[in-house]
Amino acid sequence: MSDRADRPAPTTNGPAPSARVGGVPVGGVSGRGDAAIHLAIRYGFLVLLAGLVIFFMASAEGFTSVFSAVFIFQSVAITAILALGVTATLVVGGFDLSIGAVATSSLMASAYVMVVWGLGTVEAVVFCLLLGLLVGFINGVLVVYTRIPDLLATLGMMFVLIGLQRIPTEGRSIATGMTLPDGSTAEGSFTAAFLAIGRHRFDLIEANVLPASVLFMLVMGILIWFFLEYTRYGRVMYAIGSNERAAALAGAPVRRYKIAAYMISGLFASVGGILLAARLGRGDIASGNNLLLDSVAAALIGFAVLGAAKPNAFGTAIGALFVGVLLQGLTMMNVPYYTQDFVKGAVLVIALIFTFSLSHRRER
Amino acid sequence: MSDRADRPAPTTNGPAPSARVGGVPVGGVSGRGDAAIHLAIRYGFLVLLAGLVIFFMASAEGFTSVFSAVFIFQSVAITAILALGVTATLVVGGFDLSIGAVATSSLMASAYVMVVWGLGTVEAVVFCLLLGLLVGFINGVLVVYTRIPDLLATLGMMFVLIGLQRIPTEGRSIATGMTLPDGSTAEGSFTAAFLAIGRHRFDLIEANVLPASVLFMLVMGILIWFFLEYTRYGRVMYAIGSNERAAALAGAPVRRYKIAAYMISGLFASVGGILLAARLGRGDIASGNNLLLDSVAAALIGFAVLGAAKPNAFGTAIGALFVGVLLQGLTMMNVPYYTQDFVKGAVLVIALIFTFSLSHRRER
Amino acid sequence: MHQGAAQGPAFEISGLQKSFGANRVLRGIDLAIPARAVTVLMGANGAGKSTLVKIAAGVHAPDQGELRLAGRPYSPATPAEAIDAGIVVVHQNINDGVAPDLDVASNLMLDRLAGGRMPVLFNPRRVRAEAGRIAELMGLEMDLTAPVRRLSLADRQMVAIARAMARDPKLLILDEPTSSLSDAEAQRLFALVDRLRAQGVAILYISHRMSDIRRVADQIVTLRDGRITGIFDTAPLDYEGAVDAMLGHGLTDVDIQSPPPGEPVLEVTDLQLVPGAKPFSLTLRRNEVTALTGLVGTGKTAFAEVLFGLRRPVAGEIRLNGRPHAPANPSQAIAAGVFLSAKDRATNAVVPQFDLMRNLTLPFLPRYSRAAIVSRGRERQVAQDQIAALRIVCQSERDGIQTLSGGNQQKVMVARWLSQTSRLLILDEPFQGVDIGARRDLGDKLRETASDRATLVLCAELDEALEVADRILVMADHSLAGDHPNRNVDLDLMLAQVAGSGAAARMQDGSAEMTA
Amino acid sequence: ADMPKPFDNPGDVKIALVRYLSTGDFFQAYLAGVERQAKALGVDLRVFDSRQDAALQADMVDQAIALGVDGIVIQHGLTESMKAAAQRALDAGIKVVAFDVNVENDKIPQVEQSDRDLARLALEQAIKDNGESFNAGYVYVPGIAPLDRRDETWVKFKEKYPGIKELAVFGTLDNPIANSVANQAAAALRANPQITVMFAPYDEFAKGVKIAVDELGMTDQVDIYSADVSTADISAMREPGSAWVATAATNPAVVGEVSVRALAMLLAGEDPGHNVIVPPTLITQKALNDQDIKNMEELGEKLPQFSHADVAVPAWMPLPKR
Ligand SMILES: Nc1ncnc2c1ncn2[C@@H]1O[C@H](COP(=O)(O)OP(=O)(O)OP(=O)(O)O)[C@@H](O)[C@H]1O
Ligand SMILES: Nc1ncnc2c1ncn2[C@@H]1O[C@H](COP(=O)(O)OP(=O)(O)OP(=O)(O)O)[C@@H](O)[C@H]1O
Ligand SMILES: [Mg+2]
Ligand SMILES: [Mg+2]
Repeated sequence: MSDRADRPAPTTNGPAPSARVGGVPVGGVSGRGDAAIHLAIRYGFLVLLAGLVIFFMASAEGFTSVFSAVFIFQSVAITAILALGVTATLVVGGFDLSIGAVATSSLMASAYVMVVWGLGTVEAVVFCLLLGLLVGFINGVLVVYTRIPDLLATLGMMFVLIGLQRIPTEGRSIATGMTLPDGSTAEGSFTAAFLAIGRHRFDLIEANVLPASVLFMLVMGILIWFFLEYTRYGRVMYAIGSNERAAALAGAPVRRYKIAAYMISGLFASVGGILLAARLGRGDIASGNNLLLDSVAAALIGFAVLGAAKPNAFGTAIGALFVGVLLQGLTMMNVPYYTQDFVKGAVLVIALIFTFSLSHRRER
Repeated sequence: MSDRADRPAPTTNGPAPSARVGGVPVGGVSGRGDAAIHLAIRYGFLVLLAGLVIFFMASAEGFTSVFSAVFIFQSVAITAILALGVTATLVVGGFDLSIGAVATSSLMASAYVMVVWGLGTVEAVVFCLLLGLLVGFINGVLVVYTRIPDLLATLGMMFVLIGLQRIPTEGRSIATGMTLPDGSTAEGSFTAAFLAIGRHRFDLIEANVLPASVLFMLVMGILIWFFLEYTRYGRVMYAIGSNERAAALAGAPVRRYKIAAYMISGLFASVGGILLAARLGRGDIASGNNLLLDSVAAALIGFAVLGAAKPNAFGTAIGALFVGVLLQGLTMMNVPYYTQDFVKGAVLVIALIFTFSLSHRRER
Repeated sequence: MHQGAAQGPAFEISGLQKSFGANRVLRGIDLAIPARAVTVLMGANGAGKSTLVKIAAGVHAPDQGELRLAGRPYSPATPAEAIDAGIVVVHQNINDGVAPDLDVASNLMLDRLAGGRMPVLFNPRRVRAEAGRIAELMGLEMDLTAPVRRLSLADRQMVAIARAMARDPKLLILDEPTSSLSDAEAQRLFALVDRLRAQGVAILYISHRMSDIRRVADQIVTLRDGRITGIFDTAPLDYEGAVDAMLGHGLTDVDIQSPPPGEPVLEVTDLQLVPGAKPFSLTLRRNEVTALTGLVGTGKTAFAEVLFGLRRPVAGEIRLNGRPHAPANPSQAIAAGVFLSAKDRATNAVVPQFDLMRNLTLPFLPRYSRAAIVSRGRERQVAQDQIAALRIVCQSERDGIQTLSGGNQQKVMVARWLSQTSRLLILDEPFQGVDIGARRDLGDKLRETASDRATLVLCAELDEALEVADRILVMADHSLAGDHPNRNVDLDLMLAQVAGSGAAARMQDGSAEMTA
Repeated sequence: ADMPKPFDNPGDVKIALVRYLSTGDFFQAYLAGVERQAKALGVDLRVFDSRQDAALQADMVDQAIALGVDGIVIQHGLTESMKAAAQRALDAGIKVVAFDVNVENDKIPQVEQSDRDLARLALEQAIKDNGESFNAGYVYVPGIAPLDRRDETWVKFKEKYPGIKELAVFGTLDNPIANSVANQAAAALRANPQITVMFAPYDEFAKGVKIAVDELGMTDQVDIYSADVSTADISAMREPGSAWVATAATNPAVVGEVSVRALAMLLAGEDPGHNVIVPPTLITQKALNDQDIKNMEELGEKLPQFSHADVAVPAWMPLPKR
C-alpha cells in the first residue's frame, strides 16, 4: 500500500462523496488537465471497442460483414433496451433489479393473451406495456412512499413476478395446443403481426437486413438519450440522482420523477419482453435468465464511456454493444463457451480499471 | 396522489436522505414517538416470523420437531454465511455481487484440490479460504484504488470467476474417476474429514442432531455480529458506511477498512463454498446466481429487523432464517414450487412495507 | 517538552505552493503560528484558506514547500498521521465532521475509535461515559444515543468541535467554526478556545465574522490570491487594516438609504407556526429588504418553509399580492413567485455532480427551455451574467461546483435565485461562509434589485441584519417579537426581544407596532 | 476406406453445432461425442453456444448459414424459435439434424434420447423392486421439455398402477440444483415420512434427494430412481447402502456421435431415417457393484450397449477410436 493510501478524496467542500453508483466522485467535464489523460479517459473505451473490432476482423473468420454487424446488434438489442431502461433509474439514484423478471413476465403475458385468451396483436402489446408500467409504478411507490431501499423493493418485486408469471400455467411454457390447468386446450396462437415485431427485417442496402428489434433498440436508445441529455426533465433527473433534497428545494417534484423513472424502466423491460416473445413465438419460462445481469453490466459499463462517470444512455448502448462484439467475436473464433464468461469478465475489469483509475488520477 | 405528494421534507433537519442501501434514512432508537409504533417497528419482523412458525406448526405436518428446526437451519446455513459476509461490505457502504461466484469457485477448487491433485482436507480448506481472501482483496483494491463503482467491480469479478472455475475441467463437474482434459483419470477423492465438515452431526439433546454446517453458521454469525457491534473496528466500519469522508478525516484508514470488508465477504463466501462442496461431495458446475440473490435478500431483509434500518448481522441471520422457514413450510405443505417464489416475494414485500413505512412515519 | 515548544513557533509553513490544474491556489506561503496564541487567518472567498488547512491536515499533498511542527519536519500523508502528530482540525464543511447514521456518542469518540488508542472491544457504556465527558466540556445537552442525522446543523457543528477540543492537540485548526452557531454556542466555543490557549495550544482560526475575530485574535494573518498580504500582531490589532489587506482595497461604511417601500406583497394574518405558539401578523412590501433575526431554533426557517410550501402552518392566513397563498410544494411557490434560498447549502442546495452553470439554472429550467429542450446558450448567458454580477471566483461557468471554495459555492446558490425576478425572495442565512467584501457586494446587489420584489433575509447574526436591511424583524418562540426600521435602532430593546420569553414584559411596546 | 462425396475430401466439409444448453456434464459429454465423431470424419466443426437464449440460438443458425457451413446440428431449443431458422438453413441448401428439439420438418431427422423410454425403464425397475403399490415422492419442474416428456410417462404409470400414491411433488432449478433440491426433499420427507420411493428423473434431482435421505437417516427406507448418469453419479450410487438404486441413461457422448453421423449420412446423400433414436440403458446399483464400475469409461467398457449405439452406421462411416 502506498504511503498516501488512506488519503480521502480531495473534493473541496460539498457533502461526502456518496459511494452510490449514481454518485461516483470523479470528474465530469473540464476544459483543463493533462490533455493525454483527458483523451484517454474520454475516448479510451471507444478506442478499446474499436481495437476489439479490428482484432476480430483480422482473426475471426466471417466477422467482417454487414451481416455480422447486424447480427451483433440483434444479439444485444433486447439486453440494450433493458439496460437503457435501468439507466433511467440509475440516473435518479435508484436501481431496478426487477427488469429481468418484468421482461419474462411480459413475454409470458403476451403469449397468454394471444394463445390462451385468443386475442390479437394490439391487445397483447398494450397489455404487456401496461404491465411494465404498472410494475414500474409499484416499484416507484414502494421506493418513494414506503422508503424501502431500492434494491430491496425491486428484489422483492423480482421474486413476486418470477412466481406470478408461472402461476397461470402452473409453470409450463405457453404454446398453441397446450393443456391448461382446467383441462382444456389453448386454441389461440401468436399472430403474424406480433411475430413480425421480433422477426421482420427491413431493407437496408441489401434486402431484408435490418431486423425490427434493432430498429426498436435504436429508436428507443435515441429517445432516452435525447430525453436524458437535452430535455429539462432529464436534467432534473440527474439533479435528483446527485442531491435529491437540493432538487426538491429547487422545485422539482422529486417523487413523481422517481416514480416516472421506475415506470420508464418497467416500460423498457416490457418492450424487451415483447421482442423476446416475438422472436421465440412461445411463452418460455426459462428464457431471459441472463437478461438482468447482462443489462446491468451494460448500464454500468456505460459509466466508463466518454469519461462520463455517471449513468448515461449513450454509454449504456456502447456497453451493450461492447459485450455483444466480444461474445460474437469469441464465438466466431470457436472459443469454448466456458472461457467466454472469463474473457467477458476480464476485459470488463481491465477496461474499467483503465478508465476509472485514469479519471481518478486526473482528479487529484 | 395527494396534493402534498411532492412536498419534500422540511429543510430543518439533517442532510439529504442518502439513497444508498447502507444509509437508509429511517430511525434507530428514539425516546419519543408513539410507543405502539415503536414496538411494531422493533419487533414487527420477529412477530411476523413467530406467526409464520405458528402457522406452519398448525398446518404443516411434521413441522413441529427438533429435526424440522434443525433442517431449517441447515437449509439456510450456506445462504446465511454468504449473507453475513456481504453484510460486512454493506456496512462500509459497498456491495459484493461476486459472493455467489466465490462460493461456487471455492466449491470447485476444493474438489479440484482433493480429487485432481489428490491432496488432503487441510490443503483443500486452506486453498479455498485463501482463494476467498484473494478475491475479496482484489475486489477491495478495485473499488478503493481504481474507484470502480462497487457493483461494477464485483460484477466483473463475478463473470471472471464463473468463467475461471470452468476452465480447468473444461466445464465438467469434478468427481473421483473423472477423465481430465489430458486424458488421464482423476484418482483423488473427497476425504472423509472434508465431507464431515458438511455432514457431521453433533449430539444435542439427542444423538446426531446438530449439523456441523449449522454450527459453522452460528459461530460465524456470532463472530461477525460481535465484531460489528462490539469492537471499535466494527464501529468505524459503520462510520465509513455512513460518511466515508468524515471517517477518513477523523483518522480512519478508510481504504484498509474497505478492503478488509471485501475480504471478509470473500472469506465467508469461500466458507459457504466449502460447506456446499462437503454437502454435495463433488465439484458441481453452477453459477451461484441463486446463492447470490438469496443471500442478498437475507442481508437486505436484515435491515428491517429490530428496526435497525441499516445492515446488521443479527438481522441478516434472521432474514436468512425467515426465508428458510417460509420455503421449508411451503414445501411441507406441498405448495408447488412455482408459487413459492411468489409467496416469498409477496411476504418479503409486505413485511418490508410494514417495517419501513412505519419507521418512516415515526421519523416525521 | 512545552518549554521547547515555547521557544520557536509551534507550526511553521515555508514556501508552500499548491495548484489544482491551472488554478494556482497557494503561491508561496510563509507563516509561523505561535503556541499559546490564536492566529486568525483572514482571506476573501477562494483565497486558499481551506486549501492551506487541508494540506496541514493531510488531505491534500503540497506541490512545493515544507511544514514544520514543533521544529521538526512534518509531512502528513493521511489525516490519521496528522491527528497522530497532534494536529486536529474542524473542517469548514460540517458534513465532513460527522457520520450521520451513528449516535452522538460514537461521533464524539470517532477519532479515538478510528485512531487505535482505544481498546479493541467497544463497550457502549464506557464509550457513552467518555462521550459524556466530552459533551460536558462543550456544554452539549443532547441525547447521546440519538443518531446525528436528527441533529440540527448547529448541533452537528458542536459535535465536531467538541470532538476536536477534547483531543489535547498541539495545533488546533478551526475553519469557520461558527458559521452556523448561535451566539450562545459561539460564546461557549470562545471560552474553550481561551482555555486551550492558556494550556499552550497553538490555534489557527478562520472566520469571516468580525465579531469572532475581535473576540479571539492574538494575531491576524491575511491571505489574498494565494499569498500572505499582511501580518498584524501588535496590540491593539488593526482590524480595518487587516480587512484592507485581505481585500486589497478599503471597505466603505455601509449607509443604508432606505427607499420608500412599495405596495404590500406579502400579508400574513394571525399565523401560528407550531402548536402553542403565539399567532403573529406582518406585511412585507415591495422595494424593501427585511431581515428576520432571532436565536437559532426560534422558527425563522419554519416561517420560510411555510411560505415556500414545505410546511403547513397550524393556523392563519397568508396573502400574496392580495390573493391567498398556500403552496403545497416548492414548485407551486416558485410558480407564484416566492423563491427560497435555503440554508445549509451542502445539504439543501448544491448538486455536487453538476457544474456551476447547471447548479445555477436548476430551478428555472422551464424558462431556459423551448418544448422541454434546454437551450445551453441561454443557460450560459445567465451563468456568465451572474458570475460577473456576484464576482464569483471560478475558471469558467463549466467548473464543477465542488471545485469552488465554500464562499463561492454560497454565492452561486444565492445567484440561483437572483437570476430570475420574484415577488418575494427569501434568503435563509445567505451569508454563511461569505467574506466581508462579498457580503457587502451581495447586500448591495440585493438592494439594487429590490425594487421588483419584497425581500426577506433570515439571519441569526444581528450585525448582518443591520448591514443589509431596511427593516428588522425579531423572532422568538416561533412568533414575532419585534419590528424595527433600520435607523437608530434601540439595540438594547432588540436584544431583549431576541432573548425571548424572559423579557416578555419589555416586548409590549414592540408588539403594538408589529400588528400595524 | 472408400468415402462417399463429400467425405473424400473431408477438410473442406464444415459443420456447425448450434447449442441451446451447454452448462453441465450432460452437455459437455454430448459436445465431446460430437467432437469425437467430427474428428473421426475429419470435418471442420464450429460450435455456437447460445446459453439458453432461444432467440440467440436462432440467430446463430443464421450465422452458421452466413459462414457457409454444409451441415448443422441443432442441439436442444424451442420448437417455435428453431422451426423457421431450420427452414432457412434448408433453404440455403444446408443439411440439418436436430437433437432433442422438434423442428416440425420432414426433411430434418430427429435424433432423440427417448425421454419416455428413460422414464419407463426406471419406473419399471421401481415396480420390480417395490411392487405395484407404494408411497412415492416425485421431483419435477414443469416447462423443461425433457422433464415434461418424462412426466408424461410418470402420469401414465400412475394411471396404470393406482397403487402408486404420489404424496409429495417438489423441484427447483435454483442452482446449485442438488443443494436446493436437497433442502426441499428434506422438508417433503419430514412431512411425508411414509414415502418409500423417490422418482427423480434427472440426476441433479436424484443427487439432491440422496443428500436429504442421508441427512434424515432414511437411507434404508427410501429408494431413489432417476434418469441420466455421470461419473459423480456412479460414485454416489455405489456409496455403501446408497438409496440411489437405479438410473436409466443414454450416454450423451454416444448421442453426440450419432448426431454427427446422421448429419454425415445426409451430406453423403443417404437417409438416416426421420427418427434416429438412441436407446437408453438401465443402470442399477447392483450392476455397478457387481462389475465394479467406477466411472463413465468403465461403464462403457463393461456395458457395451452404453458405449456405442448401433445407430446411423453405414459401412463407410469411420467411428471414433475407443
Ligand atoms: N479539489 C479542488 N479542485 C479544483 N480546485 C479547487 C479544489 N479545491 C479548491 N479549489 C480551488 O482553490 C481555490 C481556493 O479554495 P479554498 O477552498 O481554499 O478557498 P477558501 O479561502 O477556503 O474560501 P472560502 O472562504 O470561500 O471558504 C478556489 O479557487 C477553488 O476553486
Ligand atoms: N428534531 C425535530 N423534529 C421535529 N421538528 C423539529 C426538530 N427540530 C426542529 N424542529 C422544528 O423545526 C422548526 C424549525 O425551527 P428552526 O430551526 O427553523 O428555527 P430557526 O430560527 O429558523 O433556526 P435557525 O436559526 O437555525 O435557522 C421548528 O418549528 C422546530 O420546532
Ligand atoms: Mg474555505
Ligand atoms: Mg433559520
